[in-house]
Amino acid sequence: MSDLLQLGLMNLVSPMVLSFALGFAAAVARSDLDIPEAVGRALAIYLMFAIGFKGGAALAANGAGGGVVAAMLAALLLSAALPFLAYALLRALTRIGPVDAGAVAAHYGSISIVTFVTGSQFVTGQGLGYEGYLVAMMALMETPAIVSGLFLARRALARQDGTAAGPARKKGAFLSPELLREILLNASVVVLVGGFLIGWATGERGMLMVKPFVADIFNGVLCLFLLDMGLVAARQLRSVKALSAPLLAFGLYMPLLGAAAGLGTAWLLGLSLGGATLLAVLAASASYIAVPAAMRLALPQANPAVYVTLSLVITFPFNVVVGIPLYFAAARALGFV
Amino acid sequence: MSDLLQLGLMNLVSPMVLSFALGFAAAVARSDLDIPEAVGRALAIYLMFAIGFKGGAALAANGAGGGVVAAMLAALLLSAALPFLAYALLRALTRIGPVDAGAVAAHYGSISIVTFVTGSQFVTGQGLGYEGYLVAMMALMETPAIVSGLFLARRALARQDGTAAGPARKKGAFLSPELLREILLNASVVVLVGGFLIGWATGERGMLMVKPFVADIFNGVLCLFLLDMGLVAARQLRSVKALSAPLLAFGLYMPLLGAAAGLGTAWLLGLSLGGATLLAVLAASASYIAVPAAMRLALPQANPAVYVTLSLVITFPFNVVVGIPLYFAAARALGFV
Amino acid sequence: MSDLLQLGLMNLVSPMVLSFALGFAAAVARSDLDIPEAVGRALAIYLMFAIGFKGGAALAANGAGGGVVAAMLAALLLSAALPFLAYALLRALTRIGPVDAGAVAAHYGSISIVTFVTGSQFVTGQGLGYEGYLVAMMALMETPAIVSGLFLARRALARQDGTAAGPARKKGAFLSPELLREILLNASVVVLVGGFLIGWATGERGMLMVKPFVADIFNGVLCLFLLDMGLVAARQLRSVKALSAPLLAFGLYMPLLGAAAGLGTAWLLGLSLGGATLLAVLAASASYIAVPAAMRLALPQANPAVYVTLSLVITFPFNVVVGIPLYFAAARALGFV
Amino acid sequence: METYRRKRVEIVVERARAPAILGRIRELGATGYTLIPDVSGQGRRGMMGGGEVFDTYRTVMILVIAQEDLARTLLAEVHALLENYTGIVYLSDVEVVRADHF
Amino acid sequence: METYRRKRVEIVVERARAPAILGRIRELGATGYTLIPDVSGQGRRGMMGGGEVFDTYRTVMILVIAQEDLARTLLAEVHALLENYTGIVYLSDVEVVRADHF
Amino acid sequence: METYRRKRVEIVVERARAPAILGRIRELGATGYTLIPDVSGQGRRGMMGGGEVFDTYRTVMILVIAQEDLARTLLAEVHALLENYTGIVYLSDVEVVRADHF
Ligand SMILES: Nc1ncnc2c1ncn2[C@@H]1O[C@H](COP(=O)(O)O)[C@@H](O)[C@H]1O
Ligand SMILES: Nc1ncnc2c1ncn2[C@@H]1O[C@H](COP(=O)(O)O)[C@@H](O)[C@H]1O
Ligand SMILES: Nc1ncnc2c1ncn2[C@@H]1O[C@H](COP(=O)(O)O)[C@@H](O)[C@H]1O
Ligand code: NA
Ligand code: NA
Ligand code: NA
Repeated sequence: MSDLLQLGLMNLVSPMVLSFALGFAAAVARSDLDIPEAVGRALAIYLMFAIGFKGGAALAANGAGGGVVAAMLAALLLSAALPFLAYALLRALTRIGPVDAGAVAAHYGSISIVTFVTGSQFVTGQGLGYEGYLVAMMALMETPAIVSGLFLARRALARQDGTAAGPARKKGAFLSPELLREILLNASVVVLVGGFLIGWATGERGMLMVKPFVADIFNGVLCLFLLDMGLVAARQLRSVKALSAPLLAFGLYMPLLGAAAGLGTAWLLGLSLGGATLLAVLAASASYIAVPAAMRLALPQANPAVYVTLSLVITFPFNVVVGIPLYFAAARALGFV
Repeated sequence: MSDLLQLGLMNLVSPMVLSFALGFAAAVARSDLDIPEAVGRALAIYLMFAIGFKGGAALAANGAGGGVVAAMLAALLLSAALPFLAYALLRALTRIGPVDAGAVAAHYGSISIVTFVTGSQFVTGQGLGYEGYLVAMMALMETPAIVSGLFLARRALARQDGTAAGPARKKGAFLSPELLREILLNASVVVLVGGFLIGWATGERGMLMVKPFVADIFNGVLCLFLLDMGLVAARQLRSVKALSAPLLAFGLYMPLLGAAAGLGTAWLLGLSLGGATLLAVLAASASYIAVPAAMRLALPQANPAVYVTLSLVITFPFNVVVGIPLYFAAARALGFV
Repeated sequence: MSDLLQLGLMNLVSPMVLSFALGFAAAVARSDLDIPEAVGRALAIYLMFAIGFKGGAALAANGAGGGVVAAMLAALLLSAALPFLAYALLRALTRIGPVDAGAVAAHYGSISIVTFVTGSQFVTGQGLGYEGYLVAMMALMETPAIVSGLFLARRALARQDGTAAGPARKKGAFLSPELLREILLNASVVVLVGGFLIGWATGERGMLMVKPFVADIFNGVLCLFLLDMGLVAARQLRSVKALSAPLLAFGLYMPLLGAAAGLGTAWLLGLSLGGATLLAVLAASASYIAVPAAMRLALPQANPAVYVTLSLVITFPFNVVVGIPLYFAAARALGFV
Repeated sequence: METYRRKRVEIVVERARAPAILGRIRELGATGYTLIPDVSGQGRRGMMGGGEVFDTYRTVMILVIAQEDLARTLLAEVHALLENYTGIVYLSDVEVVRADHF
Repeated sequence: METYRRKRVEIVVERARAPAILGRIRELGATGYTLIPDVSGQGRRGMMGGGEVFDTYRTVMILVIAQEDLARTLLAEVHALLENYTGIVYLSDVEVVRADHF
Repeated sequence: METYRRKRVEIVVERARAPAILGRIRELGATGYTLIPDVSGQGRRGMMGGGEVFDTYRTVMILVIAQEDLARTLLAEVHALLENYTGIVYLSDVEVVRADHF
């Protein structure tokens, strides 16, 4: 236990987590501190490219091994399945309607790249490595959850009233081409997968060329980005009062359930300690960039103040501050090495 | 003397100072060169975070020592006192009114982070270190001057006419909550102090994680930022004609007086050669980011073309090009080691 | 031949070229991936400053030697002469009018900094160096071509109709002050030449201060920038249908002719293998930033969909993907060492 | 100089909905439109826009100059397209120089 | 489609003054406002805005659709709030679709 | 509060042409102008603006409040300056508070 505390403390007293806290505190105190939007977006692209590249290069260095295909399938399944659990819990334990529940469920099946990135720096900080293809798993986990969430919301809508209630409800329009493009070609998927493929293709030689950029300054850039995330999360706080207590609770226990599912999957896949921790982090994390964009297109009736706030203000800080060391400790206790 | 010349030359022929000159020359020649605003702001945040972090980490490494509290108090006093000197000189030797004089005085009591950063690179370039807590002194010096400047301007206004002349003049409104927040929570204070605390809390371990970002590329980023400052300063040149000769002269001798006060304080505090140089730089420098923003809120009658131009176009280049090596030479001549 | 293929492959499988491909593919697939404009501009300024600085520092390190003046003259001549060749070919083999032909010709006499930068990373990747003053040659090659292109277009216009047809056609207005400033003081010339001079003046000492910024992370930043260029080029694809087949062909053979002229000039100047390759790259490349801006001012009748598309969508990718290794192989085959 | 009366339609709408509206503007045959890419504001939905890294609350402003008939059709159609979305639309008078441009 | 007459109030003002004006707009009960975050321009005070790293000359544009009464009150109040500050305010006519939104 | 009738001239134009137009606005004696620095759009020339690294397609919007006479002169002159360039110009009515400011 004191070991767990120490881990948590070590995680807390890292420049990255403290930068998030700084941003959060600044926004709560209503400072005018502001990372320009264009720069925030560019930092996000950098982080996604760099984490993708490093994953691809690691894969090229260590070889794929037999388990890769299984891991990819597991990632797809995990992302597609978690929304069903989330939806059931939301409908049973909170009072939000089926549309909002479907939207929220999609967020929790999907993943948060920044949480993963923070987790990967924690794992590296423990002197551990992780399977390079975890980055590919992350990319694959972004989207199946969207399909599941939409399915759940629309099935409920179709049951509720026989008549159509929105343009997206017409027969065959379940996944419009517009939506499919949004889902499969959104910026984060493209940069992540692209960086991964480039890292894989160019391997060690490529890494040698770009290491100072994608690896050496990575932690520092992450600090600035988390500073921005802290600001953004705190400014979204005003919407928390729109959330009921059971909903807020969901934002805290759902990551734990997700992490458990992630650890189980990691066990089936035979991942390393670092890899298992990160798969738990992925399953525990909730999207707040890619999925909200898809939801505005596909489920405009759902309220963004609910799903963005829950994943950004409750679950994201929880994972970054408490979750990551906790999942790591759990993985270690479960015998992952 | 030839030694002083050589120091000045060494300072001049640094990529940082030459980048400032490049930007200045480009804008004077009316080139369309332009650093996008969003990027300029982000560079400023980076510089403040990095200098804060390095100061905090240095403090953690070398220990605080007994003098720290005294140094903090001295910083507050210096910043609060300099505006009285500036105000008296302005009223005696130039023809600007009390409101403008109060506003200008506030700028010269406060500090310019970029000047400090340039000075710290100069000091490091001399193979010297400086006390980590100088960064904390800098943060503390940003704001007392604002209060002093406002006090001076408003006392004069109150004397001039018994009746109220402006919304801020109502009883008890001397420091509105809005203004207090602007003063204490403006972006530069928050990032500087925040970076400092993070560097302090995470110490050597934190520095190890982010050194390539906050230390290695620092000089280069500073070049780009000074390029931008050169452009901005030269584009403000058009307002110089609004300034009288005595006012322009003030922009040159006031930094010298400030530096002298800074060196005196450094002597009382027993600072090192590097630390004394930087305290002189701080006292000599004039704000052109935080204080103007506060003045637009608190003294809207004061003319920004006067105070921004004086501190940005006259004093800032003077300090960067001539002042820094001069204050260093003076500190050395005075026996600081 | 298999050697050439291998070179091409090595060039292709670099993070830089693959990043360009990634951006191109993303935009073709209509992903919403987007590098914010402000950041794209800042990356361009960084690249120009860094390449300038490195060239200047290299010149300071290796000395200028006797050939520098000759090289500068050759650069001016090459840039001024190539548009005459381009114009003749365009008028003979395509159906575009004299105004569009003049505008296009100006682009091909001028240079593309990003192509040069990509080429210089290729050369360095081969373990070769190049003459530092090539950066100065690049800067000099930006503008003479504009004058030649305008001369050609306006001579044709003047022949066509005796009367004036546009504000710029008045006597003596051939190069208005406004246009001259645009040509000689555009951002890329200023940053490139400025960086070069700073690198030259501060030499090894300066390089020591900023190496992590201008050298170490350079390749990585170039990846992000080429990702952006890929996006921009592909989004300009829609205008390709406005171009006839002979015009598209021009975009492919003109770089070859330019490269040949560049290699010939390199032979006269006695350049190294790296230098000859890069001079070929310069001559082969076509501007898509500085020259279009000048053309909108000086030849507004010319159609930007023609000249931007040709240089950006046809010639730029051709040079980056195929041209660079080809010119290198040709230089080596011609006996450059 | 002789001028012609036209209408100006302005739309403030969340970015997710902009493509659909711009598509409709093109289909209805407007001669063009202008887009101000990043605005912020407050309405029934609360605060929108304002520099977040993510797009959920991004808002744009669209401006179309058109003949009265087209403008009124646009007003009605855009209003319909705003259901479930954050946005407003309104109309005003302008004078233009060239009748054939709008 | 039936429409209703409303007024459009536009304000160009230095950023330092914007919070006070937006506060007043909310207090007076406008149903919303739209803000264009970075404009530049020239007026009695000279050049404003234009991409500096510091905020002193930053300028924003604010747009409010409101009923005539409210719009005229706003015009007067904003005009008073502009004393000592850089800024202009003016009014024009618009037509809206839903009377209850504005 | 008493108000005065003025005209509002709006110009959407490619950036390369903006300096010439702003120069003319100053020469004609307008009391000021406001510039929205980055808009995008579509017209006869096709898509303009939209975040490229290069300036060729950049577009700005200019807004001038002026007395009717000046506004109409401006309309005509700007229209002439738009030849060979991408851009539109149009006019509308506004009310202002201070007659001497515009
Ligand atoms: N009365 C108004 N005046 C000006 N802009 C408004 C007004 N109401 C709403 N808006 C703008 O339209 C957006 C959407 O409004 P709403 O759909 O009511 O949330 C807001 O974010 C504002 O930018
Ligand atoms: N006549 C005008 N037409 C359009 N915008 C104006 C006009 N006068 C002033 N402005 C805008 O309002 C801001 C403040 O004006 P002023 O308070 O006169 O300095 C200027 O920076 C311009 O952006
Ligand atoms: N009918 C229109 N309504 C609104 N904006 C327009 C219209 N036509 C053109 N524009 C704008 O004016 C710019 C230039 O138009 P054009 O000169 O027709 O290519 C376009 O890029 C649009 O931003
Ligand atoms: Na998840
Ligand atoms: Na000072
Ligand atoms: Na060329």
